[in-house]
Order: sequence, then C-alpha cells, then structure tokens
Amino acid sequence: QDAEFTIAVSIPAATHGWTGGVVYHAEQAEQQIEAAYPNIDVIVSTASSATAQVSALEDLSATNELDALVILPFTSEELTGPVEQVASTGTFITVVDRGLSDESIQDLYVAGDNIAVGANTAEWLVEQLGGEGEIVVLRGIPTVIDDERIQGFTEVIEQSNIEILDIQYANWNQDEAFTLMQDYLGKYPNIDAVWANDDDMLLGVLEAVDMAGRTDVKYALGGNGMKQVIEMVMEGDERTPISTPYPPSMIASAMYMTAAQFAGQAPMRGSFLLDAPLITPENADQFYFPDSPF
Amino acid sequence: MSSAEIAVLPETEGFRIRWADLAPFIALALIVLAGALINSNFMAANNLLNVITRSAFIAIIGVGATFVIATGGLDLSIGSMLAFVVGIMIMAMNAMAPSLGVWAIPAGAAVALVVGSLCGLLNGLIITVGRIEPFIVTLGTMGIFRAFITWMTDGGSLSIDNSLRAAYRPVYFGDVLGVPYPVVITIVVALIGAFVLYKTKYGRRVTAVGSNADVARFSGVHVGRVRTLAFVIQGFCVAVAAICYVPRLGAATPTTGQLWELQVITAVVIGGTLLRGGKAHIWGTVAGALILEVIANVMVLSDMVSEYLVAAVQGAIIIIAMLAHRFTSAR
Amino acid sequence: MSSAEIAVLPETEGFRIRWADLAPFIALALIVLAGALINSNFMAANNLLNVITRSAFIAIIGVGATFVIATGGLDLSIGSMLAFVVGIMIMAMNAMAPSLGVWAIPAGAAVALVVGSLCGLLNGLIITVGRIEPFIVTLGTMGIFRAFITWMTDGGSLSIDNSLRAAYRPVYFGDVLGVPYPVVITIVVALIGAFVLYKTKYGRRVTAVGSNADVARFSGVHVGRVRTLAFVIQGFCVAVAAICYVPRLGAATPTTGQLWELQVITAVVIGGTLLRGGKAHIWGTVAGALILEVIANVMVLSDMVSEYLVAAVQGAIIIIAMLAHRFTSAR
Amino acid sequence: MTAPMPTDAAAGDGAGAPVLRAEGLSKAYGPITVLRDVTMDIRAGEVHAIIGENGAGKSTLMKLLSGHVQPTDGSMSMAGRAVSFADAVQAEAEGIVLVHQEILLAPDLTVAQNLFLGRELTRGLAVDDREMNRRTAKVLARVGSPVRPWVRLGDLPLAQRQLVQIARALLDDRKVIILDEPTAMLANDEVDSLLQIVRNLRDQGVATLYISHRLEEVEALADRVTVLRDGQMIGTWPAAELDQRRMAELMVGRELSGLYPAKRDPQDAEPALVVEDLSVDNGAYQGSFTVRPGEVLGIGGMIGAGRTELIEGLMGLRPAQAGRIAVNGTRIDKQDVTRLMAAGLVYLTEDRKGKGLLLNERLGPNLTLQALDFINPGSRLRRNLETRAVRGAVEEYDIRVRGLSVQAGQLSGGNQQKLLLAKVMQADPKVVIIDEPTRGIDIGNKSQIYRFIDTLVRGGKAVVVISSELPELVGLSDRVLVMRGGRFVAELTGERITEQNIVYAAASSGRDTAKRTRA
Ligand SMILES: Nc1ncnc2c1ncn2[C@@H]1O[C@H](COP(=O)(O)OP(=O)(O)OP(=O)(O)O)[C@@H](O)[C@H]1O
Ligand SMILES: Nc1ncnc2c1ncn2[C@@H]1O[C@H](COP(=O)(O)OP(=O)(O)OP(=O)(O)O)[C@@H](O)[C@H]1O
Ligand SMILES: [Mg+2]
Ligand SMILES: [Mg+2]
Repeated sequence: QDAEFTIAVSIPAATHGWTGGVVYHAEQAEQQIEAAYPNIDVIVSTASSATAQVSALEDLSATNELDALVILPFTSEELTGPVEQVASTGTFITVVDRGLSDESIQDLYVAGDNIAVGANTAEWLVEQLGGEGEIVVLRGIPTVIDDERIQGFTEVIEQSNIEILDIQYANWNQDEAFTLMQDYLGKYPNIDAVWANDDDMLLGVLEAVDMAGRTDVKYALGGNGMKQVIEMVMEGDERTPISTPYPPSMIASAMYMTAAQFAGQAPMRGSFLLDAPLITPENADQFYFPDSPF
Repeated sequence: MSSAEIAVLPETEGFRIRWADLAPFIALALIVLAGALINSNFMAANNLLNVITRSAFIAIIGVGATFVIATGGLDLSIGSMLAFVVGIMIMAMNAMAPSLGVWAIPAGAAVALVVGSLCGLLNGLIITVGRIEPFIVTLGTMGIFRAFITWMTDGGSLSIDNSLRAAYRPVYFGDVLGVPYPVVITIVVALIGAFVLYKTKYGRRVTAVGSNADVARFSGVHVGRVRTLAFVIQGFCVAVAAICYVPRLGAATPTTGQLWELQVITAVVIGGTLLRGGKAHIWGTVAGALILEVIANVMVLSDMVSEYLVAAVQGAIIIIAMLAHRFTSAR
Repeated sequence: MSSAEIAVLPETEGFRIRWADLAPFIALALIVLAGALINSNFMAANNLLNVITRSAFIAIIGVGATFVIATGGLDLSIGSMLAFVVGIMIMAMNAMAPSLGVWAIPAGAAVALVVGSLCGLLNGLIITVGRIEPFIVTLGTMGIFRAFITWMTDGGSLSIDNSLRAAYRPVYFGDVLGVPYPVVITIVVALIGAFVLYKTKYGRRVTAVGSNADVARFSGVHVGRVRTLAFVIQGFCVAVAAICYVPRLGAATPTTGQLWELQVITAVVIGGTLLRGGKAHIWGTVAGALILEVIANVMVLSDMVSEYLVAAVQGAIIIIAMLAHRFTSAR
Repeated sequence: MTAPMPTDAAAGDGAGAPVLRAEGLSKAYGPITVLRDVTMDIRAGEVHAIIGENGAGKSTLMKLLSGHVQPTDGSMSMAGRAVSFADAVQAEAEGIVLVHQEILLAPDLTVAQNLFLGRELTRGLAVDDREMNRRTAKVLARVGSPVRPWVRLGDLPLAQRQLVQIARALLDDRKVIILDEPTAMLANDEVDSLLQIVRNLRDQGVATLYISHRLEEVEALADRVTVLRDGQMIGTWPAAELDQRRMAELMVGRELSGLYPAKRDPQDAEPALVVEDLSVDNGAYQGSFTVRPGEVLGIGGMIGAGRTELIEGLMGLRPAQAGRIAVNGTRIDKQDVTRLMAAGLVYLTEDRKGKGLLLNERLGPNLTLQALDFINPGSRLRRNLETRAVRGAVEEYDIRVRGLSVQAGQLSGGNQQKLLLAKVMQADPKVVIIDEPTRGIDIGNKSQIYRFIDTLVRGGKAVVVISSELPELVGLSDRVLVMRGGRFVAELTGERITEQNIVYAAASSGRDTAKRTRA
C-alpha cells in the first residue's frame, strides 16, 4: 500500500454488548475511511485488559510510524503514561470516552459522560417516583465505566427520599442479571423501580420480573441505548419508557474526525462532549440503528 | 482376631463408601438450613423453585463433566462451547422458522445436539490422538469457541426469532405437575448419566481408565476411545443445557456461559468426584450444582456483606464446606 | 557377567532427555520465524525488546508456577493474587510516601514480597493441612483475592502517588547496558529458580513429591512442607512480578491480572513441565511465556484476521504448537 | 558343568503336544539386548518352570509370549500355526494370559469389576453385577482368597491383590497361563492352595509357565524346567533330573555355598530398639518388643496379621499411639521417618514400586532421597557426592545396571530390591527393619542379601526381618515373634525356632478353620 498516513485505533475487545458495539463501529469506520481516503491506513487493535492495551500501544508504535492514535482507554490512570509515550513522538492523539489523567496529552477528545448517564437516569426516576420509593440497582463489571455510572446515579438519588435497597454486581451479563433480579424479587416484597446500568442486563431483569409476574415494579431502566431497548422505548413501553444513549458509535465519530485531519479538511481539535440526553418515545428514532449489532 | 481381618473384607456392599457418598447431600442440607436461618425469604416456595430451576444448567453440563473428569480429563471449554452451541442453534432456528414454523424448534434442537457432540468430539480427538494435556487443548478450544460466538454476534447479541419465542418459552418457564421443565430435564439427564456410568460396560471402563489407564489398556479397553466418547458426552450435555438455556433469555451474547467451566468443575468436585479420575458421583454433581446456586442465592438475600466482597465470601464458603467435609468424614 | 555391565557404567547422563528439553525453544524459534515472515516490522529491535520485556510478568510468575506444578499442585489464584498484592503495595507506598519519600518504593516492595509470600502460604496450608484439591482451594482464593482488590479500589482504581511515579518508572522502563530491567529481573528469578530446583535438596524433593508422594513420604520427605513451600515460592514470584508491574501501569483495578493464571499455566505446560507433576523445566517456562507474548504481538501486528477472531487464532496456534511438538519429538 | 545334559526333544514322557512354540525370540531395548535367541516349546498339561537370576530376562520372555511386549526378532507358533500378538488382548483371545510380577489392577474398581474389566457380562444394556460378583466369588474361592467381590481393590493388602490377579487369569478357559512370581507376596497357606490350583490346571490340560525364585516350589511342582542366564537360554530339563542345588548352580553358573550364614552368639547389650505398647489404627494392638545390637529379630505371621501395619505405625507412616519408643537409648516422642533415621532406625517397605522407589527417576535421586541430609550436608545439592554414593552402592550391593541414566523402573525386580536396600542403608543406621527382604529375589542374590544382613549384625547393628518365607525366618533369626490378628502371640528362641512352631503360633486358635469355611 502506498498509504501516507497511518491511524492506529486501540479499543477494548468485544467482551460484552457495549464493547462489542465499539468493535463493530470501529471495523465499519475502518473500511469506510480506507475506501474514502486511499492514502490513509487504519489499524484497529483490540485488547482484553489494560495490560494488553498498553502492550498493543507499544506494538503499534514500535512497528509503525503512527500519524494518529485513536484510543478508548481501559482506565485513565493506567493508560496515561503509555499514551504520553506515544504522543511524545509527535503522534496526533484522539481520546475517546474516558479522559486521561493528564488532559494536555490529547489533541482531540470525544468524551462520553458516564456520570451523566447515571445522573440523568436518576433525575428522571426521582421525578417519576415523586422523590420517594424503594429501588434496586444492578451494576456491571468492576471498572471505571461502571463506577462512574453508579457514582452519578447514587449522588442524585441520595438527594431524594428514595431508598436504594440493594446494589450488586451482575457483570454486564444477561444471565447474571436475570438471576440477581430473581433474588431481589424474592428478597424485597416491594420494589418500585430497578436500574440496571446497561441495557444488556436490563433484558435479563425484564425477563425475571415478567416471570415473577410482579406488578409493583413500575420502572425498569437500563442505559447505553441498545437496539432492543430503544424499540421498547419507541413502542411506548410503560415500564421502560426511557433509556440513555451511550453510543458505541462514538468511536467511529472519533475516527472520522481524526481522519479528517489528514484528508486535508478542516483541522479538528478540542473536546467534543457527548451528552447523555434521555431517549424518549419522541426522540427515539434518532438513536435507532437497526443494522448495528448492539 | 478375625475382627482385624474383617476390616478389609466388609460384609455388606461398601457401607462406609455410601456414607462418604452422602457428604454433598449433607453439605447441601446444612447450607439450606443456614439459608433458612439467615433469611426468612429463602424458604419461600418461589425462591426455592427459582434456585433449583437455575441450577439445571450447571447440573446438566456437570453430568457430562463427571464423565470427563472420571476418565482423568478436564474440559475448560464448556462455557464457551455452550455459547457457541446456543449461537448456532439460534441461527439454525431463525433460518428454519419461515419454512418450518414452530417445528424449527425441535429441528434447531437436533442441530444443537449434533453440533455439541461434534465440539466434544473435536476436543476428545485432539487430546487422545494428539496426546496433549486436556487442560491445554480445552483452554485453546475455549478461546476458539468464544471467538466464534463473538464473531457470529458481531460482538452484540443474536436473538431468537420472535415467532418462535412464545412457543419455546415453556421449555424454561413451563412445568409438569409443578415441576419446572429444566428440573425434569436435569433429572432425566442425571438418570441416564447414572445408568450409563454405573450400569453399562462403557461406564465401567470410564472409571477404569481414570483409575489406571495402563491397566485398562492391558485389559483390552480402548483407552483413547473411552476418553474421546466422554468428551462427546460432555458436548452432548452442553447442547442439552443450551436447549434449556435459549428459551430463558432468547439470545446469545459474547458473555453467554462465561466462567461456567469453573462453576461446573467446582460442582463436580464438591459432589465427590476426584479430579485425578477413577471415581464419579453423578448425583453428587447435581448436589454440587445446587450448593453453588444456593450459596449465591443466600449471598444476595442476606445483607451482611458488601457487594464487593460477595465473591470472597462465596470462595470462603466453598473452601470451608470442603474442609468440613474432610474433617467430618474421618479417615 | 557383572563386571561387563559395570564397565558400561560411566555413561553421559541423558543425552536424549536434553533433546526433548529443547522443544520449547525450537517452537519459539519457529514462531519468531513465522512472525518475521508475516510482518516485516516484527523483527524491529524496538518491537522485539518490547515483547521480551513484557513477557517478564508471565515468566516470573511462571517460575513459581513451575514449582507448584512440579509438586503436582495447581494455582488458579495467581492472577487475583497479583492484583491483590499490587493493591496492597500501592496502598503501602502511598501511605509511606509522605514520611519516607522515594524510600517508600523499596519499603513498599518489601511489603509486597511479604504479602505475596503470605498469600502463597495461605493457599499451601489450606491445601496440605486440609487435604483439599488445589484446584478447588485456589479457585476459592482466586475469588477471595479478587473480591479484596475490588473492595480496596471500591470498584474503581487505586493509583500510585504522583510523587513516586518518576522515581519508580525505571523499574519497568529502564535498562542496564541496553537490557531492560524486567528482563534482568526475569533472568535473575529464573536463575535462582533453576538453582533451587536443580541444585538444592529442596528442589530434589519437589520433583520427588510430584513424582510419587507416597515414596517421598516413606523416605521421610515432609510432603506437606515441600508442597506448602512451593506455594510460598509461587506467592513470592507473584510479588516480584507485582513490583515490575506497578511502574508500567501505575494502578491497581479489579481487572488487574485477570486470567493471567491461564496464561501462566499454559506457559509452564508449553515449556515442558507436566501438569501431573514430577518434572520441571524452568527455562522451558520462560520460553513458554515468550511464545505466548510473541503470538499476541504477531496478532496485533498483522491485520489479517477479524478482531473478533484473534482469540480463536491464538488458541489454535497453541494447540498446533503442542501437536507439532508431540509429533516431532518422536517417541 | 555338573548338571545333566539338557533334553530338548519331546521324549515321550507322557505330556501333551506343544501348544505354544517360540523360535529364536530376541528382545532389545535400544542398544541393549535383554533376551537373545530363545527357542522353547510349551506343552499342554505341563507345568513348565522358568528360573534364572534377577534380570536374566524371565519377565521379558513372558511378556513376549503374552503379547505385552513385541519381540525384535524371532517368531511364535501355536499348534503349528504362526501367531504374533500386537497386544495382550490378542494373546488372551488365543488363550494365553500373563499374571504380572507387578500388580496391574485398577485401585478404584472393585475386585469383581477388575476381574471382568474389558469383558464385562451384560444383561441387556446393563452390566450384570450380580452374575459377575457370583463368578468372582467362585474363582476367588478357588484361589483361597476370603475377599468379597465388591470390595474396592485399593482397600486390600498387597497379598490379597496378588490373589485377585491370579484369580483374574483363572476366570476363563485358558490354554496357557503364565505366572510370574505369583508366590512372592504370599505366605505358606496361600502358596499351598496356589500350588494345588496349578496342579488342577495341569490335570485339565492347561499349560502353565511358572516363574519363581523359590526353588522348593519349582521342585515340588514343575514337569520341566527352563533356565535363563543373562538373557540367554541355558536349556530345558525334565524336573526329575534336577534338584534345588543343581537348579541354583545352573542359574548362577557357579557353585553356591550355603544359603544362610551361620548364626551368631547372643550378645548381652542394652536394646537398640525398645517399643512398648504400640497400637496402630485398624491394624495392630499394644505391640511391645525390643531388639539388641547384634541380633536378628524375625517377625512372622500370616498375611493380614498386621506386621506391616505395626511397623508403619512405628515409623509414623500411619496413625498410631505408642507407650514408649527408644532408639539407642534416645526416647522418641514423635514418630517420624526423618527423626527415627537420625536416631538410627530405618525401615525398608514391602511395596517397592508404590512406596519404595521413584520409578521414573534415575538411580541417584532414588538412592539419596531418604538420606539426603546425611549424605549431603548443607542445602546445596552436590552431584559429585551423589555420583559417589551411586557408585559405592552399585558396587557394595551388586546392583546390576547398564549405565547411570537408567531409570529405577527399568531395573529388574531383584535389582530394584537391592537399590532399595542400598537407599535405606545410606544413613548408616543402627537398627534396620526390613519388610520382606527377598521378595522377588533370586537365590544367588538372596544369599547375598542374607550375607549383608549377617555383616550388619556382626558389625553391631540390630536387624528386624518381617518375612512370609518361613525358611528365611528360621535361617536368619536369633529370635522370632509371631503375630496374629494384630497382636504378638508367641516368642520363639534358639531350638524352638522351627517352621512348625511358627505356623502353629500364627495359625492356631481356629483361624484356619474359620478361613476355610468362609472361603
Ligand atoms: N523397558 C525396559 N527398558 C530397558 N531395559 C529393560 C526394560 N525392561 C526390562 N529391562 C531390562 O531387561 C533385563 C531383564 O529384565 P526382566 O524383568 O526380564 O528380568 P527377570 O528375569 O524377570 O528378573 P527378576 O527376577 O528380577 O524379576 C533387565 O536387565 C532389565 O533392566
Ligand atoms: N488398605 C487397607 N485398608 C484397610 N485395612 C487394611 C489395609 N491394608 C491392611 N489392612 C488391615 O491391616 C491388616 C494387616 O494387613 P497386611 O496384610 O499388610 O499385614 P502383614 O502382616 O504385614 O501381611 P504381609 O506383610 O504378609 O502382607 C489386615 O488384616 C487389614 O485388616
Ligand atoms: Mg521378573
Ligand atoms: Mg506386610
């Protein structure tokens, strides 16, 4: 290939729904960018852990003249040093989703806001429940994403009279969410609402609630804007009337913006904050991508 | 004088052995008792039914794992294999739904059984023909199956056709005379497993191979074939579990069945089967699966530990249960 | 007659055995060759140095695992133990930083070594005193250590104090005469490991216990002590790896070291150590760690397979490598 | 040579036609030929004994005949039809079965399951355990074993396992039964019933190949005797032409002096070992005995009398409670192999494959494992010390080995026994307890081992010998204790040490009758 520019993309491996979406969008974007700009070569590399991601960064920068790096970091602390290393050779750095500990490293930042995902959902819930009630929460895998969402959520809930009966890990796994919800239902005779901080888990939760035939559960909410859940929102489901977008496609946006740097178009720098607006029946079609696997 | 002699020559058929066989059931009873004391909701019929129904997956796969472990093997690929079989089954059902209608379900199930058995055959052949440690082979195939399901789902999820859902749902949620289907299926699988293991020539040879492969070979047992077939049985059981699994959530995802292999192996070992092979307790495995599921359930029901520490307490309970077992079954 | 036989006595010790010992190194050479053919960048000095440096973690832990496996044991808790030790070490360093300044680093490292050894001791004692399968015990402690680190980090992460970062960095990124520190440390650990295993009485007893525990016991070897000490060595090696790990990533998270146990065991087995015990190849383990790291590196460098399938290809390569090994080392 | 000329021809002595014939059989392991050009025939209805020194190649020849090992050269024929066996299963299909010198049974299966392994009886789909147990009980009764068919094999003492193994060979109709040292682990009673079984087989027209180092058995039983020496066939003789002394001479190729060394005069000295009130869980009760320096104490008893249990309890290898134990005046408060060794007491196990030697290791690690701290001070392993110890042991104990890199499992049984003896002697003990000192050892080596024991005792050491071979007990011991049912029941000294007295003490009080009725 006679590519003049090389863009490396480092993302987490597809271990669950959301990261699966990230990989999907990244691979789509890779094809489109390479088709659109023959002089740009995109290398997508997945990593299954922070350690593996650091290794991948080392590999990519040791063997290529990287013009740009698009990275969705596993964690902020662990990746800051290694990304700084890559930046020091003059590589253009695009950070996606999670900021690094040192903001001066990045040239472009496409930020998701996990705290807002939790907080916006919580605010909606507080309002619907009139500031009172009993809820349960399912959290994901112990990582930063999960931690931030829970943090945003609980901070808002604590301001109200809503009681969080229980929080447990269900590892962003449908089965574990199903099991955990069954147990919650057995344990608490009254649950006004349930928040699974990811739509994958929400599907398990709904199955458990339906099976138990419990009508006290007024709201069952998730997050991330998964296809099936958005369909429910569009149909005006009473129990799941909203979701929050946390589109895995943000990786694609970041890749397009980065590619634009080298395609002679307007230089893009700075921060692009993806808000986490509520997805409601009114705006749901904007967030619905029937072809995405997620 | 003959009293000493008689110690080696028990008059009744292994009374002592039967006592040790009861250990997992006693452990189960104790844990259930503890659960009842800790949380009053635990003994609710609904809760118990949920727990028993859920444990079907681990129990069914565990029956197969008991065969593999009894021959001295080990299969780490079962969790991924389940996901892979579920994926293939859903794809097959969805493809057949337009033409076959509801009959796509049994057809898809048949496909699953074939695919599961073939996956097991693959493991078995690499291990016996290639003479490589089962640990390494199945670690490799674990990666392979997991990658396939990730690729098949594009990292997302693969759902069963809506037209089939309603018809298929009862396989997990339905019941016969109040006994949920998965429980019925587990009992049938365990009964067949116990028959094959304890009452057929093949079962006899399974324990012989695990006990001493050389002796088995001298006695004309085709050791490789026995081992391979154990893996096929394992694959078949995984497929049966897959058939019960799909109606529950209706989808395959890259996380389906993750780490189930560890749960299954733990259930088998808690049940009294030795990891070195040569001894197999099908019903112990079923009890082991129940024990694991009950512990997890009690952990959620009780409010005593931080969510962060749940895994620690679970790990500790399993170790303590094994220790208690060891020190009560005095030797 | 006897004179004729004794005349043959001074024979060189096992030329044939040495040939089999070379297998992992030959495999490594072949995989490196393949890497060079697949991607021209692979042989870049920088890349090779990176790969070698980062294989230090698995290699160092693998040295300890070689001891455990040689005694016939197995440790599934090493990945979680690493995370736990890293967490404790960071907390200790951060706590000591205000008073000790840069000296908090060696002090924290010392704490890590003690904690790691104690974790190993815990595993070893439960296994030997409680006489429970290592698989089950370390599966339990795996959950326990993992839960502790999750709890210590509150589900988030635990970073090392900024005041220590710069001073600590060279432990991973620095070098002596062009040889990166982690490589130096690996070589030192492997040298010591090889010395202990092949040149001390303890090492002799390790293989004896793994080879036939009854014979060892009848010969007055304290089987339990030998086994326990092997787990302590394992814990110590985990702590050494933790000391090299922190400067690279600077933080502990609940996912630190996840699934490393499987990588380590794979490296040990690829290296020629038998899972059933009685045979140990320290340098083979080091080669095994390099093989795994090289395969992963080549996967990143080459863009040939879908990202979803990377794990499948890795699994397949490992199985193929073992098969090739089996069929070339003709028996 | 003082022996008569070998007769090879069938020589109308009444025995049947050859059922199995070996023609120029050879076997080499790598560069080493262990069996060279053996030609022999085995006739229906004869007991054909194979004798030879340890390592002469007897077991190897039997493995060739029974398909367990394939020859590098030569051929076999059955009733004139050429045969070759790819494995033992094919040989069994032809009616040839080998009862191994080592026990090859699956410990986790029951006795009946072991007997029928690979040829289970079925009724419909299911195995017919009742019928198998019934038949097993029948065949066990034939070999005089009181074991129940449904007992787990691993729970049986070695001797009973050996009987089970023999029973397995008798299960089906056979043309040729090969018994490789079947009596090595058996005591008198069982030996007698085994000999009777072999005679019955002969009457039924079965050909029996019989390997034993107990020449009196060979003399009593065999119709013809084939002698192997150093992998070569020396010849085949009608048994009537040989007596024990001649057999021994043919085996070793030289004249032998007396088997047992002369007894020593009793010495008056403080006991080297004092054991008081030692009880072992499920095995032995309140055993007390002492041994003085310069004395051989024999311990006799039937199989299952609890002798091994008592000593394993003494050594701390089984749960046991002791009143008082003292070695050389040092009181031992916690029994432990290493401490006892330091005090001067060592034990040589009867189970050399399972508990004595690391079969996959070379000689050095085996030899030095127990006395490592003694041979090699400090924590570093010094190879030169090990090599020196190996060379010393090979010389002193006359271990016939073809190179230092040979694994212990590749030695012949007798040489393994010598290696084991050398192993426990490495720490230079004052008291040596030897369980079945000559199990599986040829007559030449036997007298060698007896002489080792004699030398030890004359050097002021004390030796305890547990043996199921009565002549050995009588020939070696200065004093004999007899055990029955886990207790000492008699002490014999001087003139009173006779086979009759030992048997009487070991078997009296109705034990015999009890056992016969149960069988
Ligand atoms: N697998 C093997 N590899 C190498 N050498 C072997 C092997 N098996 C046996 N040998 C050698 O063959 C020779 C004959 O052994 P064999 O077991 O036939 O002797 P034996 O006459 O039965 O002796 P014993 O009376 O001690 O049982 C011995 O020197 C032995 O070391
Ligand atoms: N594996 C075992 N499990 C249970 N009990 C046993 C076992 N082995 C032996 N025993 C008990 O110990 C007694 C003595 O056994 P053993 O045959 O080893 O004695 P022994 O006198 O040393 O005989 P020998 O040395 O001649 O074989 C037996 O009668 C039996 O009650
Ligand atoms: Mg022999
Ligand atoms: Mg004995």
